[in-house]
Amino acid sequence: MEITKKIIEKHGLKLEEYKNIQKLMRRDPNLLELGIFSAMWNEHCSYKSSRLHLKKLPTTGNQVIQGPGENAGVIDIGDNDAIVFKIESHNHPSYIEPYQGAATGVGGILRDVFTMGARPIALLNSIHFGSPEHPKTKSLLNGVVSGIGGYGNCIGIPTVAGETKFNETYNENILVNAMAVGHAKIDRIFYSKAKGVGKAVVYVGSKTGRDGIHGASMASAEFDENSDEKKPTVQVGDPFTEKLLLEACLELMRDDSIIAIQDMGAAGLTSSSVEMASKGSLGIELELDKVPCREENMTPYEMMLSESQERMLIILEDGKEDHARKIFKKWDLDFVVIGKTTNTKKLTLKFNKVIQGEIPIDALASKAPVYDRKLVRKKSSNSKVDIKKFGKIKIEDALIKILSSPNHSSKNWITEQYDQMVMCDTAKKSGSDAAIIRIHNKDKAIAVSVDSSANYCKADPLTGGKQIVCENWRNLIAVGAKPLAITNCLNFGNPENKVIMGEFADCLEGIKKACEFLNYPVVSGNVSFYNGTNKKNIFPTPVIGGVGLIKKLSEPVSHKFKELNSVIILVGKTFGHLGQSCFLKENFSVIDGKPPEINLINEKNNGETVLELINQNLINSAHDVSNGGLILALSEMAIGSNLGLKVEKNKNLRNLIEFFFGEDQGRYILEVKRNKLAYVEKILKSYNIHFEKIGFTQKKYFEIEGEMKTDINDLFKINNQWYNNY
Amino acid sequence: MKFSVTVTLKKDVLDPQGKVVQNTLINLGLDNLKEIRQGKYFEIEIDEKDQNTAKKKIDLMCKKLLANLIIENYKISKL
Amino acid sequence: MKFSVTVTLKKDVLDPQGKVVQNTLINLGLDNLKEIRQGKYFEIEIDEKDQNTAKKKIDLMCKKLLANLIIENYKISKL
Amino acid sequence: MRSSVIVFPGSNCDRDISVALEKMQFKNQMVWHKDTVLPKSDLIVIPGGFSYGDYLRSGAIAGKSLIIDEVIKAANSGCLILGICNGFQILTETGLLKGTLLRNKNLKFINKDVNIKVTNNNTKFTSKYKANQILKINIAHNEGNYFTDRNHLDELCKDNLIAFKYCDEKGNINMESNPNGAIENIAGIYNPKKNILGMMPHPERMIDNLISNTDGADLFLSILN
Ligand SMILES: Nc1ncnc2c1ncn2[C@@H]1O[C@H](COP(=O)(O)OP(=O)(O)O)[C@@H](O)[C@H]1O
Ligand SMILES: [Mg+2]
Repeated sequence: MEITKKIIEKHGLKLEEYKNIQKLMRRDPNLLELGIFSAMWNEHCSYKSSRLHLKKLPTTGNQVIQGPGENAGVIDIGDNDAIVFKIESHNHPSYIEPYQGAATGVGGILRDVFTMGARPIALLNSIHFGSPEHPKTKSLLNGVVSGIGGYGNCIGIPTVAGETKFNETYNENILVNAMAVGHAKIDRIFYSKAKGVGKAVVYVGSKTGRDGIHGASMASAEFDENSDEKKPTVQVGDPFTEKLLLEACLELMRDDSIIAIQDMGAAGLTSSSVEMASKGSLGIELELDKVPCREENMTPYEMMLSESQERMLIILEDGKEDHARKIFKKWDLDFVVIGKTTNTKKLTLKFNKVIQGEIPIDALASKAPVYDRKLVRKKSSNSKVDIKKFGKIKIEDALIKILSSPNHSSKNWITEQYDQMVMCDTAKKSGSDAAIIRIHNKDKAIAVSVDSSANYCKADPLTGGKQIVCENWRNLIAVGAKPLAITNCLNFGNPENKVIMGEFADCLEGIKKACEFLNYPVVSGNVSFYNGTNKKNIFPTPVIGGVGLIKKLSEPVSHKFKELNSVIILVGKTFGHLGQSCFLKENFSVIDGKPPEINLINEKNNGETVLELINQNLINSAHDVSNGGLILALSEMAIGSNLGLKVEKNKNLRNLIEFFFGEDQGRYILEVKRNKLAYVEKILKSYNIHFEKIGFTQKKYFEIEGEMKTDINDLFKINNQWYNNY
Repeated sequence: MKFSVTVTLKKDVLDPQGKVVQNTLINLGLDNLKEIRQGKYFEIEIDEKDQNTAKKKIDLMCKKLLANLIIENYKISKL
Repeated sequence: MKFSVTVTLKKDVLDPQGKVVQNTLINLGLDNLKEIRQGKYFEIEIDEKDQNTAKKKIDLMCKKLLANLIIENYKISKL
Repeated sequence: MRSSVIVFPGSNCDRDISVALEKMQFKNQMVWHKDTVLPKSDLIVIPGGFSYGDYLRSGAIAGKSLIIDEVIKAANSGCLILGICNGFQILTETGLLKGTLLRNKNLKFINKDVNIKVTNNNTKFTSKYKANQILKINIAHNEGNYFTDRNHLDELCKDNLIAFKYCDEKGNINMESNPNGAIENIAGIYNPKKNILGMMPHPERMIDNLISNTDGADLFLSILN
C-alpha cells in the first residue's frame, strides 16, 4: 500500500518528519512502520516540544534514587524504604468519555508505579472543569469523579488527596491528572532497561483489543470507508484485572526473575518494547501472532498501536519462564512469550514467521525529533489593583461569597466517593493541607499533596511557576513533613503557538528556580500539550505533586483548631496583595493584576522554622495561607474543628480587606498553647521570622473584632451547600 | 404504554464484566459457552397515547441518560 | 446459537437505580414517565445445535449465576 | 484462637483484617479461594473489597468459588463466620445470610465514618460492647443498601438478629442517619444461630488511634472471649 500525503497527515506527522523517516529508514516505511513512527514521534511519547526545556529542571539530590526517565521517580526515605511516584494526564480521553477516561487514567499511573516494584499506597488527582454553568460541566464532573473512585476503590488503593477547580478556560478541555505513590524496598526496584541477548520477552495481563488506536483508526478508514466498527474505540478500564496484575507482578518481583519490566501505556506494545530496547542498546523481535487478542483478525498494525489497558511487557532471566508462568496463571492472567531480545538494535516484527516491519530502535527513540519551538515571553504587567475602584463590601459578606463558591466549597461530595481508608494507613485524609500515609508496619509516614494555580500562571507564568512549587512545599510543611521531591504534570495549550510556548518556558523556569532553591527536585512528570482548541488554549496549568517525610508519626498536626483560648499566630509578612485574588474574582468577577510575588528566601526560612516548631511539638495546629488569604485560611481551621476564634483589631492595620483577603505568599497560621507561646516567639525571633499574634481560639463564633461575629455552624453550612445543590 | 430498552456495549469495546461472567460459567462446567456480553435493561412505562410520540420520548431518554453513545448502542421495543 | 437473557428485580424489591434514573429523567423534562425499572441484559452465544438443549443450558446459567432468584426474575429469548 | 481469612481475586481488605486479627492475638491464616480445605479455625473472615471486581452482582461470583462449600460446612458446624462489607455481600449470595445488598440509594460509592448502634450485645461478636453502645465506624461501599422481605424482617426483629443499626451521634435511628437506604437502618445482621455476622461497616479500620479510633477493637476482643 502506498503511503500518501493524506495517510501521513492522518498519522499526525508533518511532511518534514516523514522525509526524516525515509532518511532514517533509507527507504519508504510501510503502513505498519509508519504507524509505529507516528506513535513514537507524537508529542505525547517523544516530548519533542518540551524536551529541551525539561532538561533544565533540577532532578538530583541526596534523596533521589531515580529521576525522570523511568516509569516513575524514586526517592529514599531511609531504612531501605523508597517512595515511587508520578503524575500523569488523561485530559482528552476524559473529555470524550469522563468515566472511562478518568478510570483508565488512574489505572495507567498505577502501572507506572508498580512496574517499578512498588506497592501503590496512595492516589491523588488534580481535576479542572469548565464553568459550572457550562452545559457539559455537571456530567463531566460526575463522570470523572465516579471514574476515579470506580478504579481506585475497586483496586483497593486509597484516594487521599487532590484538587478540584472550575474555570471557564476548561470549558472545551477539562484536565484530569492522576498521581500514584508507591512504596518499595530500595534494593528491590525494577527498571525498564533490557539486558542480554536472546532473553524472553513476555506479554502479561489483559488481552489486546482495538482500543484507542488513533492514527490507526483514521488510516484504516482508507481501507473500508463505510465500516463504522473500525472507529477508534474508547478504552475501558478493568480495575479488577489490574488488581490481579498488580498482585502477580509483585509476587514475581520477590526474586530475581525479572531483567526489565515496562507497562504498556500510551502506544502500548510499541513504546514499551522500543523503550526497553533503547535503554539497553539492544534490539527486540516480536512474533505478533502470539499476542493474546480479544478480537478476531487483528492486524499487526492494530496490535502494535492498541492502547488496551492492564498489560505489561517483561524481559525474563533465562530459566525463569515456568516459575513466572505459574504465578500469572494463579492470578488468571495471560502470560505469553512473544519475542526475544536481539543484538540488532532493531525492532523486528514478525507475523506467522514473516517479517512485517523492521525499524532501527534509535530512529524511534534517540533520533526522534526535538524542536526548539519559537516562543515569546510575556511582559509581566505592572498594573496594581486599586481596591478603591470597587464598591464597599462587608468582610463577612465577602467571606460568605468565597466560602459558598464552587472553587472554595467543601469537597466532601467528591471525597466521600473515594475510599480513603483502605489499607488502613491513612493518617490524614483529603481536606487537610496534605494527606498523610503511614508506611506500613513502620513509625514513619509520608505526606502528599497536589497543587496548581492557573490564574497566577496565566497572569505571570514565571511567578506562577515558582508559586505552585512553594504552595506545594508549604502544604507538606503544614502537616509536619519535610518536603523531599516533586512530580509535575504540565498542562498547556498548543506548543506551535509562540505565546503558549512562552508560557511553558516561563512556568518551567519558575518551577526550576523554586525547586533549586528549596532543594525540592523533580523526579518524574508528564507533559500534556494541545489542551484547548486552536484558537482558544487553556490557561497554563502546571500541576505539582509533592512528597514529604514524617520521620515519626505521632498524632499528626492538622489545620483544625485543637483547643480553646490558645493563641493564633500569623507567620510571614502581609502586604495585602489583591492582584489575581479570589476576593476580586468571587466578589467582583475581576481577574486582574499581578499574582503575589514569591520571595524564596523568606519562603524557605518560614517553612523550615514552622517545620521545626511542629517537630518540637510546640504547635497545636497549623495551616498555610493561600488562595483566599488569611480569612479563608482561618475559617477553614474553624470549620474543620468546630472551634471559633477571635481576631483582635490591630492598630497598624491599613486596610482590612487587604489584610484579610490579600494573598501574600509564604505565610502560615499557627495555633499555639499559651504556656508555649514565649518559647515559640523566641524561636521565631531567633530565625528572624516576621510574625504577628492575631487572636485566639474561642467557642462557637468566628469573630473579627468590630467587624463580624458568625456562628461557625453557619459557616459550615455555607461551605457545604454548593455541591449538594449543583 | 410500556417499552423495553436494551443497552449493549459496542462491538470491540471491552466488557470486563462479561469476560468474568463467562469465565465463571465455564468454570462451573457450562463449557460450550462461546461468548457472553453484559448490558443493561430497562422497562419503561410512559403516560402517552400515541405510540410514535411515546417511542420518540423513549429515544430521547436513551440519548440523554440511559445509554452512553460513545461506547454503547441501544434498542427500543414495545412491550 | 444466540440467546438474550433479561434479569429484572422482582416487583416488591426496591430498585434504587431505577428510582434515581426515573427522577433524573423527570428532572430533564421527560415528565409523563410513569415508571422505569432497571435490570440486566445478556447476550449469550452457545455452541449447541439443538435449541431445546441450548435453552436448558442457558436456563441453568441463569439459575446458577446470572440471576439471584431471591430478588430477581429472568427471561430467556432466542435471538 | 485460630482465624482464617478467605482471599478472593479482588479482595482488598484482606491485609487490613489480617493486621487487625494479629494485633488482637489471633493466630491467623490466609486461605486462597481455590483451596479446597480450610485450616482448622474458630473464626472465618470473609474480607471486604471487590471480589471479582463486583462484576455481575457484588459477591455473586465469589459465592460460587470452591472454598465456599467449606465455609458453609464450617458454618453449619457452628464455626464463627464474619463477613465484612463485600464479605457480607458474599454471605448473602451464598444464602448463609438472608436478604440482599442493593445499590446505595444515592447510587454513589460512600466512604465516611458513620455512627452505628450495637442493637444486640448478647452475642459472641459483641459481648464486649455495652447495650446500645454507639460506635463510630468507617463505611466504604457501593452496595450497602440492605433489603429483605417482610417475613424475614419480622424474624430479624423478633429474634434479635439485627447486629448494628445506623444512627446519629446521639443514637437516633432515622432517615438522616441512614447513609445508604438500608431497610430499618440495618448495618449488620446475624443468622438465627448467631454464629454468622455480616456487616457493612469496617471494624478492622478502627483499631488504631493514629489512623482512626479503636471502636472496632471490641468486636475482635468479644470473639476472643
Ligand atoms: N514535566 C516533566 N518533568 C519531569 N519529567 C517528566 C516530565 N514529563 C515527563 N517526564 C518524564 O519523562 C518520562 C516519559 O514520560 P511518559 O511518556 O509520561 O512515561 P510513561 O510512558 O511511562 O507514562 C518519564 O520518566 C517522566 O517522568
Ligand atoms: Mg510507564
